[in-house]
Amino acid sequence: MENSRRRFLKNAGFSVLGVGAGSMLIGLSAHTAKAAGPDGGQRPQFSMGDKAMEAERWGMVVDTRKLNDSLCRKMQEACHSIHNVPEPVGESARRDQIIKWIWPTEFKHAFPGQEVEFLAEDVAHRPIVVLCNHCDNPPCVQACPTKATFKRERDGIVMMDFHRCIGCRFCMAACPFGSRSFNFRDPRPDIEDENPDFPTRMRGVVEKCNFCAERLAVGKKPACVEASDGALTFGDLNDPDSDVRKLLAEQYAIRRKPNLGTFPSVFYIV
Amino acid sequence: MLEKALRGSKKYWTWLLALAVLIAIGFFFYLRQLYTGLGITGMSRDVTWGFYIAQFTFLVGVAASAVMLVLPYYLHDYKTFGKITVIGEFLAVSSVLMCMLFIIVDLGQPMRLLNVIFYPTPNSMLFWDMIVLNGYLFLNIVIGWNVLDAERNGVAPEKWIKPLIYISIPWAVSIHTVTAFLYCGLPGRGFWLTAILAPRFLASAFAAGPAFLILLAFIIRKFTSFDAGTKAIQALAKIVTYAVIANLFFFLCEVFVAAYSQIPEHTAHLEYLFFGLHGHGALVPWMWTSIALVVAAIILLVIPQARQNETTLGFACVFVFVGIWIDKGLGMISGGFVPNPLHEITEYVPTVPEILITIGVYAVGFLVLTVLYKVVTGVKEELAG
Amino acid sequence: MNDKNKIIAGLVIFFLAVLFPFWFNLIFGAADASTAPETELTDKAKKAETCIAETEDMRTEHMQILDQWRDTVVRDGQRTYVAEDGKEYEPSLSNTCMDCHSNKEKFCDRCHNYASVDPYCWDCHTYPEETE
Amino acid sequence: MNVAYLYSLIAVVVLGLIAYAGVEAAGLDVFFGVIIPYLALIVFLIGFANKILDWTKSAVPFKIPTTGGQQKSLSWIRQNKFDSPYTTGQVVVRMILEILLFRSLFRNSRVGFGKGQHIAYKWVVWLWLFAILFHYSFFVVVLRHLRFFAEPVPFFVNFLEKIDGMLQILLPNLFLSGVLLLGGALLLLLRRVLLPKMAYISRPADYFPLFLIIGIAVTGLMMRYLDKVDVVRVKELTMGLATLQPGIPEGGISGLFYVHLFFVSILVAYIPFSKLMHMGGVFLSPTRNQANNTRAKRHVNPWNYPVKTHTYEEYEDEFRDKMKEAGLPVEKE
Amino acid sequence: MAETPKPEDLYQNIDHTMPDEAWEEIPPDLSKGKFCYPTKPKNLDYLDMPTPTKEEWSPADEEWPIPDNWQEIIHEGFKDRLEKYRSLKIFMDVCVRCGACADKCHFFIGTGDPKNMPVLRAELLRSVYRNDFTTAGRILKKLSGGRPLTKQVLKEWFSYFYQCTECRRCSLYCPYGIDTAEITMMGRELLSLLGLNINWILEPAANCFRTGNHLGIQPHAFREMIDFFCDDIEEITGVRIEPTFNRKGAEILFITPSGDVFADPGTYTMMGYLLLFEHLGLDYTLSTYASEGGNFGLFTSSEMMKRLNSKMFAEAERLGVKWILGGECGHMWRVIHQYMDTMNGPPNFGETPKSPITGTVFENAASTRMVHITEFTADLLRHNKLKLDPSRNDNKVVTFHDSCNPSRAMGLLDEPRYVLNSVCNNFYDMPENTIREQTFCCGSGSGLNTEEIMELRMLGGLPRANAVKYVHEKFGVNMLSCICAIDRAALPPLMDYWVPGVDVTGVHELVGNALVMDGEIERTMDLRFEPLNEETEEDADE
Repeated sequence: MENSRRRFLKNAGFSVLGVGAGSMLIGLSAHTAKAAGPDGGQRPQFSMGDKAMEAERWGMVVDTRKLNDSLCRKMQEACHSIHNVPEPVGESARRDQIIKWIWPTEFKHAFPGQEVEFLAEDVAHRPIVVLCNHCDNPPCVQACPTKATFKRERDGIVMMDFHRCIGCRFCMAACPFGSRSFNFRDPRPDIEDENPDFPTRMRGVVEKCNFCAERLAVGKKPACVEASDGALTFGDLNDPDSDVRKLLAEQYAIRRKPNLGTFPSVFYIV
Repeated sequence: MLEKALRGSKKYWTWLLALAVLIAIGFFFYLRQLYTGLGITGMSRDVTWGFYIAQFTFLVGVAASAVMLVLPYYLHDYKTFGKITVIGEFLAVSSVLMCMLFIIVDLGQPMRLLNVIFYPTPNSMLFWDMIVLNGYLFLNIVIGWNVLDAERNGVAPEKWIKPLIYISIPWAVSIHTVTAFLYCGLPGRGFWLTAILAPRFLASAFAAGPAFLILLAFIIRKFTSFDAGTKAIQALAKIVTYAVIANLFFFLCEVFVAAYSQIPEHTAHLEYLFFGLHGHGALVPWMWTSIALVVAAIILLVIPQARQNETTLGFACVFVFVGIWIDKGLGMISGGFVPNPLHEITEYVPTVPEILITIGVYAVGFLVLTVLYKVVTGVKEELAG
Repeated sequence: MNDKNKIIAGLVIFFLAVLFPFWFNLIFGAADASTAPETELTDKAKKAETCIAETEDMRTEHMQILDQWRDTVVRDGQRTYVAEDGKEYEPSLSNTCMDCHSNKEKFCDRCHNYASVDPYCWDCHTYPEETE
Repeated sequence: MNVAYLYSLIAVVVLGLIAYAGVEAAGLDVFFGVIIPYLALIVFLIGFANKILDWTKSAVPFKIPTTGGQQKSLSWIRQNKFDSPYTTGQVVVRMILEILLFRSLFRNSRVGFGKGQHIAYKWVVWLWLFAILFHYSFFVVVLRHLRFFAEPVPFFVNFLEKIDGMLQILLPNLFLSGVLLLGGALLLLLRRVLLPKMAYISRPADYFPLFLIIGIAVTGLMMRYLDKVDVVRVKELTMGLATLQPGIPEGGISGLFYVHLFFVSILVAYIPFSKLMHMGGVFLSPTRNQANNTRAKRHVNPWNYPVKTHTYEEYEDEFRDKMKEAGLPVEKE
Repeated sequence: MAETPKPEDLYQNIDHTMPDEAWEEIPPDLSKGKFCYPTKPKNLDYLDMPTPTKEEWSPADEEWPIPDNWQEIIHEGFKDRLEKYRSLKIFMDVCVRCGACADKCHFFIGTGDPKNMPVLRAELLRSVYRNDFTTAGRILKKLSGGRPLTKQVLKEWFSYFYQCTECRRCSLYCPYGIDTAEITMMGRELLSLLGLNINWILEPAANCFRTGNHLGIQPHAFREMIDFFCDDIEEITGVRIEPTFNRKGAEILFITPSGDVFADPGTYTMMGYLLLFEHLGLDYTLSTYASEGGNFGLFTSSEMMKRLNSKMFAEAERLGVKWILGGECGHMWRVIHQYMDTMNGPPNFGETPKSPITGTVFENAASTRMVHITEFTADLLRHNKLKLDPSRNDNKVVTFHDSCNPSRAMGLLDEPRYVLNSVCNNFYDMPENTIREQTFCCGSGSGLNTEEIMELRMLGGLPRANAVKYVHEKFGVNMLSCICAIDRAALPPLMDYWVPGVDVTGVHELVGNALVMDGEIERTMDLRFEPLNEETEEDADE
């Protein structure tokens, strides 16, 4: 009864103003008030959870010396299968519209403009695995008109909000690393084994590597890192004691297109 | 006034019907694109913008060119343009409309379009583009319509129109500038990464737009009793002349920087466009045609006799328009994406559905343009008695 | 008068249109349409007794909750939800909701179809039956 | 200042409060959820049929179309077929243009006194635009509500919902028609209140349906976004009505819903007795639904009766001498 | 005329701000100059209409000479008409007061009187309808907008139904086609039931009933007038014309408004017809019995309209003609086009009209057998059957006033323009939203062409005059042509008042000027005896 009387008063107020036509605004503010203190109990809350791995700026070091074709395939397989990345097969598939989160390429494509003449044969033909650099200064985030792609200030991961992306592909033009892919068609038919724990995307949105944010939240390292047999090292770039920092301190590592000032968070030991 | 668009000759209705058919075809393919995704276009991972965005870029220029009539008329009281200012403004209206449609058909998730407004992002150039395009559309409709209406009724335009007209002048510049900024602020795209892109866009716009206006003036004269007047056409022709020369000059500056510095990131694109790269050269004949057309047009335009002769002027205008359309509507966007930042080459060729959708959008633009011009010429004829 | 028939014909057509619900349901309608379809609860759901909030609230507010979940998870990375009653959940449609309500057809769809609501959740998110 | 709108505003607010209090405080769920809607429908059907038949009973003595364009005369003069129709087919087109596109309203203009004794008539589109927005969105809203009155939901309702909710805004998905309806009604209201001429000619009967419709739209949106109701229970109730097995669903529905339903019922029952009958009347307007061909095809007046005339014989009798004198032929010498 | 203020003052004083009081509260202004004189009892008598009093009375009087049971009479009359006219019932019921009609009325534009908005003019009747005939009105009373029929309401009716010229301009803009002309007609019929009528309508009606024409011209005088025109024609052209009267066996009966026979500048139009028929050698006759095309019955009641109109078919039948040709007149054509065949048809004579000159069959007049003179002439011109010298009209810069009735009750728009463009070299239309179907009334139609309300007429005619002024100033228009006898009577004072320097003419006067007759002398004068050559030379120089 108490409840219904209160609702009556509220709604009566709404109705009076409502037909008087200015009520939506007032209604909205009343609604916010309700959200702040609903009937009984406390307001539901969100938190990080206990198992989550946290860092100030996640980063990765790729030891290219340890890479080979099968290892690259394994890492790609690990990543793509858990993230429901489609693998188009059959004649109708267009290779130039493929979706890639992580993939091997040649040195000259991974580091255009940094090719050295007379490069060691081994280096030139070694598969270099590339993925989103999770730049510290990401041009894709700057370009996005809806904040569908954004940098998580908490841990530096450049994320995609698939729900919000309007598919303008400005980010793809902005990314100097070709790390982003667009769903030119419905991906579902091309996903062999759907992983129910991770959403698929729908046609018309952009996607890319998310540094396995969903795994980090439950205390797991990125899938590619797990599958890399030690070729990939993952950790907090802002923590001097992290594995990545230690590795960087020991080895000379390069980044892709440093001249563009995007400050990638993925480093390569050549 | 819109009543005037509802009364017309058989030719008029046939033309509208033809456009409607094109729109219907385009719409049908757009529905298919909506349903199956942008996979039916020629775009790819590497060339993420294609024909649609290229047409958008080109048409922004056409839209901006209205300022070439508005500015002399309102700022310098250049009376000759008084008769045709509204023609320029309505050309801007239909062009901007097409621009917006091209952006919409290019979106992967058009139903989320309003996210641009719900999550305003001032650091994105696309956000600003949304603002300037909508603003420009509004300005030109309101100004054009009110001024014409006032003229028809023999009264002075509403007082609040005047400030809008002044705002529309820098606004016209802004739409093309912001559009250039879409491209020239992107790291890793050497072809666009040049401060001269916005000026170059404006120069090409002020050439192609007025050239198109001259052609439209000829067409209007042929089908109605409304004549823009030789003086106005010649004044426009001079604008075209200067602008197309400036455009070529800017282009040559680009070529010099690339060729002399020999920085691969800059040369590769020009090389691809004009000579082909690693055996890929789909655009080579087009680009040379463009250069040839522009050069031929300049020759025709700088010779006073040729410019004053309306036949040769007509040809020159067609050359300018087509030449610049190839440059901006084909080369500018593809050229920036090929080769990609990883020095891989994926060529882009529009697919048939993509072209039909494009034609459909153009048909919408021409439909609106025809209807608006029908109103204008109707009013002008009515006033002439 | 010759237009009398026309007018009455028009009136009849109009009334047929107005009374569409009555004859439509009589001819094509499902029996028992005036009682909402029963949603079936899985054993797991029955055992849990309450969802993450009161049933009454869940009926009207579940879409808002899911909307809030997706934003918080994706944008803030906060993947733990403490409900009003203090219990913790993973804010995930696929992993939490569908874990309990693994019978989408008999749970979600029945009401959604009845109320003609076609949410776009399933464009991206999977549900148990589909993957089997 | 004409404050006719106050009566109507107060009336609508009071009606809303009655329904709310009736359900929430007095528990009259059945009354407001079952009896009133059925009553409203019956009143509507009887009243509507009655009005139309009443109109039908009246004769159409003359063919009096208002011609909005060139008549059909000489073969080489272009007839304006749809503003000055000659055949039944052309009349049908004229009526379609009138009813579906509000052709006449589209001509609207506004008079203005310029400087130097110059009167101008400016074409104004606003009334037409608001009216189109309002009527079409209302129509779509009504059709969409069939989802509450049909099970299974017919395909065209689903289709309409898809189109109407095309833009993904808010949750539950916003239907554009609802917003447009509210917007259209508000614009029409503002027009009435703010334009002096409109305010002057407006009566309470003009404001009442507007406020009612605004009330319907606002309560509808509130149920969807603010004080949400359980649509499944709403559908149980409405399906009960539609299948003639009325009942109040278990658990009840909030009073807001009943306010909405009550407003709708009032509106429906109000139609036959008000200017809202224009929805039927527009079909029967003699200046629009007749062909401009009276000289070619005789129209029959059912009550045509003989009248006293001044015959030629009477005329000649009076003036025969003068006529003869003037050399005019006469019948009788 | 003397009392009428100066045009500038009149224009300046137009005020469109709405009064503070509700319109129901404002009594009608029945001071002198604001109303038409009531009819003289003899006219009512002659026409067997109810006569309230044998005395002269004035609407300015507090008490009107109406029967005690006047409310009952009106109520019964109203009820009767609701059954007879679906238009009335629907127009009473469906108005939504959207306001589209408000500023379309020339009387509202000119006077700013809110009750001259068509919506309120109809509301005068509608308020009583609601009160007396609707459920909502009976229950809700004033809230529904109803009000009882009081003497003030009756006076309001008298005032405002004689401030409407039944021009139908509002009806064009109304989304439901509500036609204030219908409302006004009904209002006037109801007033007639009490004998409340105006003299300027009933006198012509009574005349017409008796003599066949409004002006009461008796047969011999009619013939004399025409002979007089023939003398003038001979003087101007050297051609002698001998028209026939009441001749049996003629192919065509020609009927024109009697204004063309008796009042300048209509008489020049009459001369134009005569020249045209002579030029063609047409087998036609004039009638003294059906010597009136116009029909002031239209402004009284449908019964009176029928009574006056019956002469046309009767005379055509008596003379055994094949078809009827009608002259330039506005309301005459409303009656012929929309009422005649229904009221007095089907005709017992003749056949579908066929031009004896071109062989064109006028299918659009198949049943009524009556063709408009501009249809007839346009067809001749199309077939090059006329020898013309349009330069004889070069001293005139012409525009065309579409009369309300041919425009909005007939759709006769292009025919007169085709004729005008053939017979004169300087033709300019007025602004588009003031011509064709959107044309403005002369301000004096439907029987309001009377002197005592001159100021009102000038205000009602303002929109028309203003549009003429526009082309007068822009193109130098000095001649306003029209195809309506009332226009030819009403427009000259209107032009003199608002746009001095513009004359008024009928279309066929210009045809007559341009026609090159067989055996004519060199013309130095137009049909008005005005010299032709003054301005022609200047034009030739340009």
